[in-house]
Amino acid sequence: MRRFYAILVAAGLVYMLFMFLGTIVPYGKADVADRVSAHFLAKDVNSISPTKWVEGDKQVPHSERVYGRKGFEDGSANVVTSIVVNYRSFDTLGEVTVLFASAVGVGLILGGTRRMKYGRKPNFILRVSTGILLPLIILFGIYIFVHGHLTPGGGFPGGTIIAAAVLLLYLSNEEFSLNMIVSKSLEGSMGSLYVIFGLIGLAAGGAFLFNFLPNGVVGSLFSAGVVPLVYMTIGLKVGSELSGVVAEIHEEREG
Amino acid sequence: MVYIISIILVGIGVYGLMTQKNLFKHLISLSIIDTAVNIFIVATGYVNGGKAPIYTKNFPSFAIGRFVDPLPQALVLTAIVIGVGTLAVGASLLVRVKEKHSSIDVENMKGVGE
Amino acid sequence: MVAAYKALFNLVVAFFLVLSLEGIGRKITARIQRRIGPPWYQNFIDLFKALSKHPFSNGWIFDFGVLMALGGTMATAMVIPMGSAFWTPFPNSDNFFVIMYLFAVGALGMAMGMVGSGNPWSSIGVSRALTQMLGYELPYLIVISSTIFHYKTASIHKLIEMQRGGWNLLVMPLGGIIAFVSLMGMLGKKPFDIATAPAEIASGPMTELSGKYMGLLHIMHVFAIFVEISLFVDIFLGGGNFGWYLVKFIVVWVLAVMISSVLPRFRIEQMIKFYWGVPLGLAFLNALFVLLGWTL
Amino acid sequence: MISLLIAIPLLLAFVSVMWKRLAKPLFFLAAVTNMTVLLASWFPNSVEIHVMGSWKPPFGINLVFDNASFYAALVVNFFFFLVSLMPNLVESYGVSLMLLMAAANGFVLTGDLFNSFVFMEIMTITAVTVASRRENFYNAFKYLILGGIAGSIYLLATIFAYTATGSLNMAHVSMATISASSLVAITTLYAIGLGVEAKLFPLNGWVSGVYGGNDLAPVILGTSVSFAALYMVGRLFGTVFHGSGAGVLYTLALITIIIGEVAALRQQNLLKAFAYSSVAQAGVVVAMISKGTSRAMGLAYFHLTNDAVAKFVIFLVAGFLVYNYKNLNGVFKKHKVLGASFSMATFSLVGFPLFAGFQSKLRIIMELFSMKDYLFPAVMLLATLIEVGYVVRWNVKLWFEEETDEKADNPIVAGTLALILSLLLVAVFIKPEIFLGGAMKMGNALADTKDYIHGVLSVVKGGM
Amino acid sequence: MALSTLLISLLVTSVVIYFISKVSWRAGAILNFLIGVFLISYVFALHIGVTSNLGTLFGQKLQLTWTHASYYFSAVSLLVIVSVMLFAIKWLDSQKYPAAFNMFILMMTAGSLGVFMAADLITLYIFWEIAVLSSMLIVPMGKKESRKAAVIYAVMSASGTYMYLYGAFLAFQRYGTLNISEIARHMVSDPSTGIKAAIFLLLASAGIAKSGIFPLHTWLRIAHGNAPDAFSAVLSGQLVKLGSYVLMITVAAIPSLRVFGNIPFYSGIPATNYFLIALGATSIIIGTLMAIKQDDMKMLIAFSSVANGGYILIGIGTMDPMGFEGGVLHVFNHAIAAAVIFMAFASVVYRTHTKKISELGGLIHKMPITFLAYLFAIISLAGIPPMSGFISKWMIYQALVRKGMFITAFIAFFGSIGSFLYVFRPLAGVFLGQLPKKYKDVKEVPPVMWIPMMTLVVISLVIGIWPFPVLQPIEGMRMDYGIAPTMRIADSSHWLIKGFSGSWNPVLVFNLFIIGFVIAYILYTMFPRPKKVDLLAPHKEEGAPINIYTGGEYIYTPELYHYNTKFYAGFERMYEKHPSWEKVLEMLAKFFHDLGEWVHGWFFRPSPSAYTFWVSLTILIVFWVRW
Repeated sequence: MRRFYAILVAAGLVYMLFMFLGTIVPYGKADVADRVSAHFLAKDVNSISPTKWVEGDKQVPHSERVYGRKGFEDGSANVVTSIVVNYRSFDTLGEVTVLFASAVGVGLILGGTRRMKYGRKPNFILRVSTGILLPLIILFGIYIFVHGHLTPGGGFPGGTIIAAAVLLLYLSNEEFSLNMIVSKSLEGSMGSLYVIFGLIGLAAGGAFLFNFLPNGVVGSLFSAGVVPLVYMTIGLKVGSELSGVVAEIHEEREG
Repeated sequence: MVYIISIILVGIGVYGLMTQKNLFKHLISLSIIDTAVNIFIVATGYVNGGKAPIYTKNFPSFAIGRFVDPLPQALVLTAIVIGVGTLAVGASLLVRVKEKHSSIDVENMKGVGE
Repeated sequence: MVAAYKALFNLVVAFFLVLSLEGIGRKITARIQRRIGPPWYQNFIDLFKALSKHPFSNGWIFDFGVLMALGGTMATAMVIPMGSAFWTPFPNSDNFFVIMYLFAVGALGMAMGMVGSGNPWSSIGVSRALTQMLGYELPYLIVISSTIFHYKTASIHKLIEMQRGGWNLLVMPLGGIIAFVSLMGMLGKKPFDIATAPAEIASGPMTELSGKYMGLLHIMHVFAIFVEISLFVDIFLGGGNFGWYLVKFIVVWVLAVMISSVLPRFRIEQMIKFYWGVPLGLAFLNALFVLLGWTL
Repeated sequence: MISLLIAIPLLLAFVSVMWKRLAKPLFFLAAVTNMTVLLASWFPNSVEIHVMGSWKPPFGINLVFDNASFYAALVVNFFFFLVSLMPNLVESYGVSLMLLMAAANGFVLTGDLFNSFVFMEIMTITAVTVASRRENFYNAFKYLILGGIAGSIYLLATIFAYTATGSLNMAHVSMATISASSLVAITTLYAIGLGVEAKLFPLNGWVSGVYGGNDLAPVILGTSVSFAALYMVGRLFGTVFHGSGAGVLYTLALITIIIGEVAALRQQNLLKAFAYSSVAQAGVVVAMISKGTSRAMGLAYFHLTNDAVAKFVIFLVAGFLVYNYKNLNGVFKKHKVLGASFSMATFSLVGFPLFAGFQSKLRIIMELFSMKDYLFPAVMLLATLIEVGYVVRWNVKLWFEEETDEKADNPIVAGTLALILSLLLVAVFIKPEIFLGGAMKMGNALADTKDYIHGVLSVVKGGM
Repeated sequence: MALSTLLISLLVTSVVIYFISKVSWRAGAILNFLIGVFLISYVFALHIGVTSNLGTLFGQKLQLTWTHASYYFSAVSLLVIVSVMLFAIKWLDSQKYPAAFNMFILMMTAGSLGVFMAADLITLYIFWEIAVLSSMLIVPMGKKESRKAAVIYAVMSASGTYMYLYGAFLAFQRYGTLNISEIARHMVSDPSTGIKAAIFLLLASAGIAKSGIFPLHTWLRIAHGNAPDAFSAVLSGQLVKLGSYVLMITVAAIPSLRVFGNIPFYSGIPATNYFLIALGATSIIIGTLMAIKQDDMKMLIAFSSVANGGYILIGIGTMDPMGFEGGVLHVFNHAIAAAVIFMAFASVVYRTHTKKISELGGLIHKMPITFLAYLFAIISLAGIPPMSGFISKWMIYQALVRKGMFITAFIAFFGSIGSFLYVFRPLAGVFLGQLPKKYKDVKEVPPVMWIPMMTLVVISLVIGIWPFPVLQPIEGMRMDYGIAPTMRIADSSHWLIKGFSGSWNPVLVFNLFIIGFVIAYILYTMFPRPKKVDLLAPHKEEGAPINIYTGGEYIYTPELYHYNTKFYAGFERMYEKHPSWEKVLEMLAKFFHDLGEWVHGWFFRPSPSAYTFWVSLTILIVFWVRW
């Protein structure tokens, strides 16, 4: 009976959302020109009059060549990154905070002190391959977040990959235990760094999270102002945070 | 089509939440709903024939219809991380629930009175 | 000052009239029951005997209760008009409700004194007497209320004057009958004498009375009968001059005695049920007639 | 400067995770700083915005600082400040509380729909953390699930708004033309998404477990966070969607009032009883917000402020009692100050004269009558009647029942705070302007969509 | 001192009194009493028509004004309160919370005075709540049951109060004012009977709840029965009169005869008034029948308060000049009588620690003054001359008979005769009869406790003989409200009280009573002196003559010969299986409780699954409604 009602309700919900679909544009027909993202793509937000824009006077976005040129308001080739770390950087700060909050939460909830022992030897392949793979994984992670403004990826995936390396360590080595002090310090300092970037922006440009560095050539590694720096701090922070979570879960409480 | 799949995924998640007795399955169902919503969000930004919004040598300039909407993607990035955070906290809570109530099955939990 | 003399005259009349009538009543009852019965003046002798004996007292509240009973009843008796406006000692204060409530002082005093004796029979008797009051008073008050409503006055002597045209008993016969039934209860005559029930609870309230207490309460009882019957005569039988008044008084008394001497006794809740049944219903019917103006 | 309200607690949270021992003092520092910032910018009386990264709205994210968000932020930070004065309560939760503070401030100040979602999620996660204190894991988990669902729905609503308007900026969304059916979808989803935090029936299943599970959670979640959530209800349904979907809120809120009070009546646990009462009061506030006029909204927040102050005292005292005594009978004989404050706060809750609740309740009823709404006052008075029942019952139980031998030290700081706040309630009765002025300004700001749009979209460069 | 200053300073003083009482509660109590005495003198010196502003609330002026009604009700209240304050100076040493008692009783005084002074509905409400709140906090200071009593009291009172509030705002919304006389003026010209009736009944419901009229009467039993003993005197003697005041305001200050002239029901009485009268009549029946069977003496008088509240309501409800004055005068009579009775009981409990009639007896020999106080109080309560209680009952009967309301009159008679029955029970059971052995060392209470009782008794007696000082303000009130302003009921120059059906002279009646008593006394002394015998009192020394009916048999357990349980067994048996309204209300409370249980079980307790279900369902319903 319970299942029947569940199916009924779930079906009703699906039906409702299906009806709601009628209110949005059909799949694949999204009109970017009507949305704010058109100007994120064209990197011409500063040259648009917002008052006119919101009144329906949709100005034509710039369509000049971007890649390899200098002097744009945002220097990152990856537009998603430019949104995440520049246009909507505040969201990302929040995002970092969510992760931080959950890491803190996990720490408070689990509150472990000692490495949990499974009493089972990890198998040979795992142990040996870990030694080989670990540097590669970490390197790959670093690559991902350093090139966040150029290629798909960024601080979050990079950090996660680093944390995966730590997880691998935990799986392969019974004795391994993450140095919590280091990870917490890294986490805290990187988080603070992000906020400090923001505050520097506030001091330099009059707005919190203002991009206070030159943007450089779109497409080159040293470009896009603070974006790579922010992504690096995020990468390290997420890496240490998730490692910390992994470590917490592998710990047990006394008594 | 993607819309419908994501909606059905929401339905599945809700169904899972409503029928499952295992708390961890609740968490997974929640995760399914999250994912479904994320898929939905990304789908709303899709433009037929559009490319990933990254300037490369091949696509050095902007034109309407060339790139898909990057904003939903950026939002999804955030939403995913939030989902991860929720999952982590939920999982750790379940570890403690298991310790305290000796089960994570709703029907077998002890000491869950009021 | 004239009023005071009239009031005292009330008392004197009441004393001798009722005491003799009580004797006559005993005689009538005896005759109905095929006995010879005591002489008509027997109650004077009884009273004198009781008063002259050395009594026992159960404490000051016992004395006080008896005094309050006698005093209150005498005060009531002094207000009662005897059949006409002339024989009305206090024409400004002969309001029916005043009389009824003043009358209650005596009842309260008696009840208090008797319970003060500490005898359980007395208490039971008092409890019955009070309950009984709840029975007979209600139909009675309703009937009198409709009378007052009809004549637009509660002053007894004015009511008497209003009845010049015809007795109230004839104007509202239903009411008159009900009032008489209630009067039976007031007098404590059979079938409504459960409160004193000599055979079961040793005369109830009076159990502990001895000597002059018995005598004083007897006097109080005499005045009480005077008040009750006088009210009936004044309100329903149109009063009349002093002579007529006496005649009517005697007739009512004899009737009551005759009825009571052939009837057995109601149990207490039977009595209440009786009064709250037909008499109360008829009293309301009477009230309805009065409201609608359907009086004779 | 406004961004500091979020940045400072966030920064200090990041710092304090490195030095755990500093968490409590840093929390205090953050609270003091925030209060200072707020006091320095007392009632802006206009719509000021702070654009993030200097991307002008509607493209970038902007913080909106008007009378409404100022007042909300003031109340929110005020309670954090009070909590920060009580180290015993904070324990090791300093970091979480700082994050919660940042999130609540962000939630209140932000002018962006998605951004508000992010802050809501931070709030949920930190609130879950706080709720899990004293091994209250299962209830925290339930809260997490419900919060997660709400978050998803809120996100969906945001996306619907985005596809309908092409923007995430609240001011822009509020002025954009949205088709009627689209609006229904958006507001329905928002109503449900916010309903969980706003404690609307039947989305409030978590409340009793979370508020009743430990002594810290209700004190902060029942006051600050709940204020922030209800602020957002006003902002979204008052400013952004111009009262569309208010009917839903109104109906749900009326049911919430009765359900909350009825559930509180039977409750044997002191904390939970008042948790339910908090549900009912939220119902009153939401129903009032759904009326949509500036006066109604102002009164709603006036009521909410009174309720929050009273609830702070109640939960503070109740938390102390529940976790120090097994048998609560007659405990106030040992803690007279706590008892007096508790009684005053509960009486304010009911709306007895001499206390602040009287002012707000009567004003609300009066306002409703002038709007020719006869149902809501009746519901409210019925609810108050039930409230009288349990409030008196608890007071009698805590004051007059035979006491036991248990003994606990008097908490000096908490006692002082409770007393001061309960005297504040009396002061508000005598001089309602203490809260009323701000609340009315808040109501005006929330109802004045035009001003909001103008303020947000015409200012190119945000001030400090 | 302006009225507002007086009230506010009283409120402040009450807090000060608390701290003084913390140091020495006796000082606090004495101070309280002095304040009370000051208040009485203040009240008597005030001129009718004085007004004072309390401030502004919601843009409405809060006004106090001193009318005949304020004067009358305040004076009656203060008489009762001050007596209890004096009583408390000694009595408080048996109490656990003397300091709080002192504070709250003063606060309650301020609240009550404020209610009587209020010129508009909201001021009335504020002070009303203050009075209720502070009294509600005194109630649970009693024995164990009193905790529950406080809750029931609060809820019942609140249910009336909130209906009142609804009515007040309804009136405000319609007429734009809260001032009572303004509302009255508007209501006369308002054509919509339905709304007027709604306002009328809603406003009246506060009074109904507070004065213990039928549907909301059940709190009286438990609250009056279990409150701290001396405070029951205030509860029953004074606080209940707040309800009567509100009823009087709604029925008379809003001229109900004119306002509802278009819906006459019976003999010129509008249906609305008649509805109230019916409620009052029901209260009389319930109060009387229940009082008769109580074993707890305080509960007995609590039920009698229900019945007497009914009398007041009936009297006022008729809006007949006689009825109105009778009803209002009954406020005085019942206040004094109930206060004395409860103080007498408090004295008994103070000495014996029980309030069960079945456990007491024979206390007259130990506490004669208390007994006398009780005796005179019940004479007044039962409406027997020469105490003042008779006057009001007489007036009410006049009105009822004049209007031809025979059924109501029947109920009033029933209540009156019933009151003989129930007031006699404590008299017989507690004071008369056999003294249980354990009370053989009981002593009379100290003068501080019996002086207030006797003072009130003397006042009642004096007013019973010479009622004109009390009737004067009542006539003033009647003139204020324009009820037959040409008619004069109290004719003090001829010492007469005049009704439609005749008059009577209270002085004469008293004199007759005295003469009767003197004659009886003369007769008494004429005949042989009695020999004093003891009751069945084995604690007396051996050899004393004992009760005659045992024939000299020595009895060791006199308690068993004391007839005090089920005193009216024969009558009680007739309504053993009566329906209980209290049970109905309990069921209502249980319903809410069960509803809470149900809500809790369905929405708050279950697993996340159920939460999801409800969330989804709500979305669906909202969707279904709105799509």
